[in-house]
Amino acid sequence: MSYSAFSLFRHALTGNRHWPRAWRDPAPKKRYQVIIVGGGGHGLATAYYLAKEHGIRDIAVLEKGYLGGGNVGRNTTIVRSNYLLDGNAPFYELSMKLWEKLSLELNYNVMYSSRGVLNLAHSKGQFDAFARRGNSMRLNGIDAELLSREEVQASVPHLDFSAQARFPIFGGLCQPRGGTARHDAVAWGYARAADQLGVDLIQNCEVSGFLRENGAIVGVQSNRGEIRADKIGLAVAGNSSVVAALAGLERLPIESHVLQAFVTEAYKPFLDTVVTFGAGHFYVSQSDKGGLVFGGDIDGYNSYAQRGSLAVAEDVITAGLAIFPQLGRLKLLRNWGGIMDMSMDGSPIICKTEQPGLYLNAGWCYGGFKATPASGWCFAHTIATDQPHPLSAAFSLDRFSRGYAIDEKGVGPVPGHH
Amino acid sequence: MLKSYSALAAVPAVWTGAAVHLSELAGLSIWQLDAWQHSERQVCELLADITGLDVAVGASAVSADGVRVLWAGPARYWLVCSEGHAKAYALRAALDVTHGSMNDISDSRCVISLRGPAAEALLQGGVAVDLHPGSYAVQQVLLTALGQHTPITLQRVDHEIFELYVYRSYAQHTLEWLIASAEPFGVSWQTQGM
Amino acid sequence: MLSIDCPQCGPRDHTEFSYGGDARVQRPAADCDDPTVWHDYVYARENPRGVHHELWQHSQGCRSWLELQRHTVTHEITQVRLAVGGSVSGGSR
Amino acid sequence: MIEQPFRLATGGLVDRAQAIDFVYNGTYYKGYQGDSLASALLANGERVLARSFKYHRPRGVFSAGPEEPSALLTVGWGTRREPNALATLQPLYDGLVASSQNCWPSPRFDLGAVNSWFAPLLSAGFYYKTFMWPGHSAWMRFEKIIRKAAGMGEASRAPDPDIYRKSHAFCDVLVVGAGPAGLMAAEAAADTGARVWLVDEQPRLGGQLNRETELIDGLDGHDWAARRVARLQKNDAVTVLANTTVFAAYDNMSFGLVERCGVLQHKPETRQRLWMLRASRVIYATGAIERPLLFADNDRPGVMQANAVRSYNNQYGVSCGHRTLLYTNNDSAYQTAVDLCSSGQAVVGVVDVRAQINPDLAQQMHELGVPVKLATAVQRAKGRQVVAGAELIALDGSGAAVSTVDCDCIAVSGGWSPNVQLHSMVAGMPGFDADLVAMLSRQLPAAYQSVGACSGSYCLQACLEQGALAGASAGDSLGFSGQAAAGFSGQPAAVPMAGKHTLSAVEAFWQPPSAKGKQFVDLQHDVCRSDIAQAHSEGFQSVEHLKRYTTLGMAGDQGRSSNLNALALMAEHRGVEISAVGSTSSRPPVSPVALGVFGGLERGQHFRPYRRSPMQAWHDARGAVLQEAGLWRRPQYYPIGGESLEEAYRREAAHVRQKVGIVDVSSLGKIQINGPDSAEFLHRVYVNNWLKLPVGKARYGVMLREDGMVLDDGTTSRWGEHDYLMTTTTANAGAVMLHLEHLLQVVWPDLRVRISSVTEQWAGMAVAGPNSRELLQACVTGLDLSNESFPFMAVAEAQIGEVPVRLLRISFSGELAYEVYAPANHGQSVWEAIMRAGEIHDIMPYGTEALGALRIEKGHVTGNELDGRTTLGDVGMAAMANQNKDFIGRMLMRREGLVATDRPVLSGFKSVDPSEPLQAGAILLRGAEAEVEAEKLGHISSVTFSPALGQHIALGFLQQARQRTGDRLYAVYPLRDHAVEVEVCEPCFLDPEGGRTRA
Ligand SMILES: Cc1cc2nc3c(=O)[nH]c(=O)nc-3n(C[C@H](O)[C@H](O)[C@H](O)COP(=O)(O)OP(=O)(O)OC[C@H]3O[C@@H](n4cnc5c(N)ncnc54)[C@H](O)[C@@H]3O)c2cc1C
Ligand SMILES: NC(=O)c1ccc[n+]([C@@H]2O[C@H](COP(=O)([O-])OP(=O)(O)OC[C@H]3O[C@@H](n4cnc5c(N)ncnc54)[C@H](O)[C@@H]3O)[C@@H](O)[C@H]2O)c1
Ligand SMILES: Cc1cc2nc3c(=O)[nH]c(=O)nc-3n(C[C@H](O)[C@H](O)[C@H](O)COP(=O)(O)O)c2cc1C
Ligand SMILES: [Zn+2]
Repeated sequence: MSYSAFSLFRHALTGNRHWPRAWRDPAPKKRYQVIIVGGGGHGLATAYYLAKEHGIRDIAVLEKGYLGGGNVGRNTTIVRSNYLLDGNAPFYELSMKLWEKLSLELNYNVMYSSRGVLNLAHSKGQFDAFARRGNSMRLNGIDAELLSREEVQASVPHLDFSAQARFPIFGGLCQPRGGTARHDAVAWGYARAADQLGVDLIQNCEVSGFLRENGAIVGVQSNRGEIRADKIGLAVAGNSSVVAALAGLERLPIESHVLQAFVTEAYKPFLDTVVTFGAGHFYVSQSDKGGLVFGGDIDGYNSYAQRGSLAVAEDVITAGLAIFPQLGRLKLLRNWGGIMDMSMDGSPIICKTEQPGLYLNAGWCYGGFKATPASGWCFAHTIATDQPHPLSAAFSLDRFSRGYAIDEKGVGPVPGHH
Repeated sequence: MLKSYSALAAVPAVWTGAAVHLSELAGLSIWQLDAWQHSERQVCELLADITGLDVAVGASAVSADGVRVLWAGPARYWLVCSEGHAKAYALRAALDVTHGSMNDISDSRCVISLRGPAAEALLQGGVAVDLHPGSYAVQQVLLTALGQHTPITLQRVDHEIFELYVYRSYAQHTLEWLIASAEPFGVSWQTQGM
Repeated sequence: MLSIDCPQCGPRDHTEFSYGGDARVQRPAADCDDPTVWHDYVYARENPRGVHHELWQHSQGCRSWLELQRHTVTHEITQVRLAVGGSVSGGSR
Repeated sequence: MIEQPFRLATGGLVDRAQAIDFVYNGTYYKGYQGDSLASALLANGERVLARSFKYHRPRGVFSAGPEEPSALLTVGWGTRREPNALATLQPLYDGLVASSQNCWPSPRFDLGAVNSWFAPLLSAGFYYKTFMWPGHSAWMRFEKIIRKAAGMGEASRAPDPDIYRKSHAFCDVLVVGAGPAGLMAAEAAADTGARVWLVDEQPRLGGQLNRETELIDGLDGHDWAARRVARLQKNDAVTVLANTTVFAAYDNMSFGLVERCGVLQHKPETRQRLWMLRASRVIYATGAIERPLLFADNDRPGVMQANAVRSYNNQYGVSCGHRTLLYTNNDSAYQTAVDLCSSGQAVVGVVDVRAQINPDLAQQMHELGVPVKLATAVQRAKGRQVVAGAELIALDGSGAAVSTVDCDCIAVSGGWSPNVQLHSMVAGMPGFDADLVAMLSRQLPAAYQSVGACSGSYCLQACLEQGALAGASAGDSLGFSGQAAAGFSGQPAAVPMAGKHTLSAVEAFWQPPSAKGKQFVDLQHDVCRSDIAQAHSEGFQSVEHLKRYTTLGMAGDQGRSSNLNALALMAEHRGVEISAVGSTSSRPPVSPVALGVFGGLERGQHFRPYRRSPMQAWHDARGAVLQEAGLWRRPQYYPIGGESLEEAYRREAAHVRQKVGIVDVSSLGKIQINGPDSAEFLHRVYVNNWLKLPVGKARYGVMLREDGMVLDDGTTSRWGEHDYLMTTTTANAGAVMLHLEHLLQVVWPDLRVRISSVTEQWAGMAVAGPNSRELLQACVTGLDLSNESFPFMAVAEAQIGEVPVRLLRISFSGELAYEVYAPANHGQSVWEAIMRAGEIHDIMPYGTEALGALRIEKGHVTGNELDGRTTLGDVGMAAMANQNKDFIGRMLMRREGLVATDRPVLSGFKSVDPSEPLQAGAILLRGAEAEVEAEKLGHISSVTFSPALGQHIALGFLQQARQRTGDRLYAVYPLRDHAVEVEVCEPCFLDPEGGRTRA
């Protein structure tokens, strides 16, 4: 059934009692053509594009918990493609283009809101670095605007432009098409659309091992039994090292770290742009419900517990107050954590692995939400064709040994610093 | 000799009460002694010999007659004394380079004294280590931080007296922070007449 | 918040420390010319869900590098020792 | 008008001698000392206080505590107003100003209420199903409209003027909650001699004792509590805090507490304080809250928790209605009936869903003349704005007709929910206990204990006993013997006696009869029973999906009073046990916390330390314009008159080349290196050779990261056999120090080398220009500065005005230059001495901008070029590396990608029109057009006007740069629609042989 204003109206008349399931709840079959491990944004998008673009319908997505309960359901929802490096920019721009029509494509309102992403610069040096990025974006066909201090003030008047500011605002780089999307809706939208194309979405199904025949991976073991497949794609984000190790891919170039996110109570909207404050590790947007959704730096040590420490909360909020001193009286409503798959250069991995039959999608750090559509698109391509998609070819696993790391921040092989 | 400037000269005097007195301890010499991995004992013996203090390996702090030896990290000690103190030069002359090294770092730190009944509570506002006398005894040295961004060396000189060694470039910020934090208690800060 | 019992300084808040990652990687010998060994040293990491051997530096304290055994789910720290003479790690820190 | 018409003539713990004036929605009211804002409003007969989030339905006070979902008001005015304040937790003070939110023009008559006409369309998840058309940006247009309706309170636009403070704290035993269980626990723990913290979020300690009428040791409960509190407060080892919420439990027994110290003033000295507490043991005594029962229109003002009605009666002396109906599935509501009767209130009846109750209770009600209807449910609340009656329906299956009761207050008890939010943050999920009909955290680690109502013990005597036992055992387990407390016997503290009463029998009752009208499960988010049914039918059946799809439990109260009802409904739909449904996770904070308190004093200019150079005062006095450099602020230029940056730096740079200038370089990192193996260490750290650097000499070095990228560069000088001084860039000082310590302690522990940061010890200044030698010779003593005795790269100790200084003949500007390092306390006077000596040479201070101009002319690289992705080869220094030794980065710098010939390498650029400025961040293209997909050949990293060349120049990176020397390209800047034609040249524009430096 298709969602529309009409269907809403029709169901309203019958007390909303007869809405059909958004997706089926099938029992796993014995075998599939393709298994995707991980029912987060990337896993679901991959399944959807495999079915939609590559005509493969015999697919299962195995999710150990509930669909969308991983990072896709707990991120700060910022969508952008303001990347400097050529390995990254066209890929994220593909994502952007897919975002722009995603609601219609999925018949699900993912609330992609291109309200602009504004990065603040606090020195000439930072401004010049932004300019290089913005110029490069423009040459890659990506929208970017360089703002002077006055232009920043005109666009977000509530920032601290007083003499009190410890790091006065020098200017900023804005990507007007950047913005936010509704985290849950992205997972549910892909899930529902994939389900309608025949994909089996199997929840509460944790992969605990891999089946192997003649050196090739031919299936998985799970708490819901053995499930076989010709091809298996991993899209388990923060759990990548653990699941990959089960398949014999030891010691990935990844550390798992906690990143915290925060939301305040709901207030009448006063911030209609995404603002990021690099000097203090802080980024914020105001949701359509009125809550300020914000985040900062990772906690900084390997962890698989989705909880962080008070010190980071203190640090992130303090940075927020430094640019928005009027936030002091607003109240924090909830604060949670997610597990980041922090890679050695801060860039992702989408590739076929050395294990025949096994494909890897990992290393998204704290930027994988915006990548969801493109990641699904390219990973589906890789799985279906056994060839890297041209736009994700740079995200190979061997780039480290070959010396082609894609290090946007320039901090080197220290996952926690990206 | 050219004039010496205090890092705290720009902070105006304050008097809102007497629960904490803040002042700068100017004119101190700080000598840093570093031993190599296996020569810490020799360095401590030498320190003990020349200062007449009972400097045991790893001892937190010992002092007498205006000379103080503070623990400053693994196999690292500070000799703190008045400027130009003869013992410092004697020590420098006597230190065998195969045992360790000695550097004058007097100007790298600004030393702020905090005294008064509220000194402990004031510091606890920024120090994430238990300062209760039951866990932080008189004489003991702490290498820690004030807030999340300012590294400090702290010594409890007496029950209600603390000495805080802070990097010179952070000193003014730190003093301003101390004064602002101490407001609810009542604080005094006297600039040195320099 | 973690509390790390520095062998030099006693229990301290983890905010006084800098993280150094996997403690099990070993810098190859000075004469090693095998690129895979070097690649693994710099890029391959243990990332267990369970006990992790990891380096921390008490950077806002005594500046010692420590090796911890810490559980990555419970965050419980079961061992802390000086990293001196122990394993090594790569990258810039 | 009668003053406080709903205030009882007597009773309550408020101080009737102290009347308090306050303002609500522009009108003056009176209340008493000890009132909460909610109790004072109720006393004044104000029942409709707010409008609901989605449907704008009228709402009033529901509870008497932090679980309040409805009575959210804006408190205070101007920049000090606090949106979404809980009226139930806000103590009344003189001059308090409160107003309603989310309604216009008033809560009683709110135009937003039209939303409720569209209610069927606003069902769970409706926004996911629409607003997608027409066109791709349809949502953007709808969003604008939807955002107008978002939010509850309005935030101030001006900075928060209040002060917040933070402090660390430590204790042996933390007791959370000061009800009977917590008070006993604190006392028993204190008696062992432990350091104890006792914390409660209410202004008045005592918990339920302030609301109940039970006697303890013959005393009124609240009186007993007050005495216990007084005794605890006398003990130096005990810290007692009221108005303080433990809002989170973190790893390793650390806790976040917020003390609302300013809650009694509009303009307090300190508004709130954050306590970052570490405890060795914790005892949770957080109590329990009462759940509602569902029925149609159960959100009408006048529908309240039974315990809240009791609390307003007993603690505040306020009547919640003239005719109260009790509705319950357990015994505790009967206590409310008893208390209302004893204060002369009309109780129109008790409606109990159970078919049978304890005969004693029945007898008691009979004596009080309160009719009890068993096996009956309330099906609907009547009344348009506030409760005006209740429709009852028999549950005995008899099909008995619906009857109506006249009442203006329905006091509801659906059983109790233990407050286990803190428990669950570290100990994991609570589980459903079918006997207690509640979620409980049963398995806690040894250091955590849970006592009293939060552990499911609802009997007062049991609460007291558990508290005493827990306190004593916590102290014991930490090795406190109890010596500190006189009379401690080694036994648990003597437990006072409270009247025995039977445990509250409760019967699960989740599926109320359906009736016309909305049944609100989550009052704050307007989530109804029908939304849960819809979520189920759409497959959002796991608790987490239910929560996210309906937004149940996601408001400020985090569903404290609603979650279990919702889980039960879902369990019913799914046909499973509640325990199989699970529960959502509990996260910090337990109740919302002002952001300001996390910042404390680290606001405005004190957000981060400002590191000052030893010469900062001089720069300030001289009117230098400062530039951010990490935590430092460095002089960017010293304007004369009304000079612009442009004019000033050109003047300064030109002056250095012609005469002499001085620049502050104190922020450079300086690392003291000592020990017999220092040379070997440097040899391994830097790419070049270090084994043969003689004493008295400096050398330039580059260090790599292990991945082969440049980490930092600088000079290191040798001052003695075992004595070196390394300099690093300002930006990398910390990173290099960490890197070196790691190498020494972990990788090469056998090297006998000690390093320490001496950045702060030395004030650094560079004196540069053709006149620098003459100038310095005039003020330096103890050193012959002639080229022969002190050549380029020589270093030596000397004095300036008797101050011992270090001189290094090194040059960043490419001029004859010296760096002078003076002990920091004498930095400014040495600087001043040089200025004085320089007067006849026309010395001029110069800032970082001129420094930049000079180094760009020389092709020297800085952070703009060394951005962490640069190899040695990229900056033309590949030959510097000695491949015959091991050094950091040796192997990985050889990787294919790092030696690829198409890597852009350092190059110089001149604008073809010499007067045309260049811009950093421009991209190098073949053509002037910023065409998408044009081949990017490189970029511009640093630009300046070169006074020496009389033209604009730049450094940057370019593919095949050396083959392109002399070529013309375009530096394109699409962000400003700008392109400049440039000529490729060598990166060193001036004096490539270095004659000036060596002069
Ligand atoms: C706090 C936070 C803020 C963030 N902010 C942003 C942002 O603003 N913008 C942005 O672009 N990105 C952001 N991110 C990053 C982004 O959320 C992630 O990179 C992205 O969601 C990861 O891809 P995913 O959706 O597939 O991951 P997930 O949703 O984590 O999906 C992985 C799934 O795999 C499942 N799984 C794991 N192991 C197994 C197993 N053995 N068997 C079966 N299933 C398994 C997990 O349960 C999970 O559901 C943020 C992340 C966090 C945590
Ligand atoms: N009759 C019944 O069915 C029934 C049911 C439940 C409770 N009770 C009664 O309630 C009492 C229970 O005693 P108790 O001591 O366990 O609980 P309590 O409710 O008396 O006290 C709990 C205290 O903890 C405080 N608190 C809760 N969370 C907090 C936090 N995060 N930070 C700071 N403070 C917090 C509350 O403000 C409250 O004062 C007994 O008198 C018992 O008889 C009776
Ligand atoms: C963008 C965004 C907005 C959120 N807004 C709210 C909110 O308004 N109220 C709330 O209780 N939680 C909110 N959450 C947090 C969720 O309740 C939940 O904590 C988070 O998804 C992580 O799941 P977990 O806490 O169950 O681990 C929000 C989460 C996200 C990602
Ligand atoms: Zn330490």
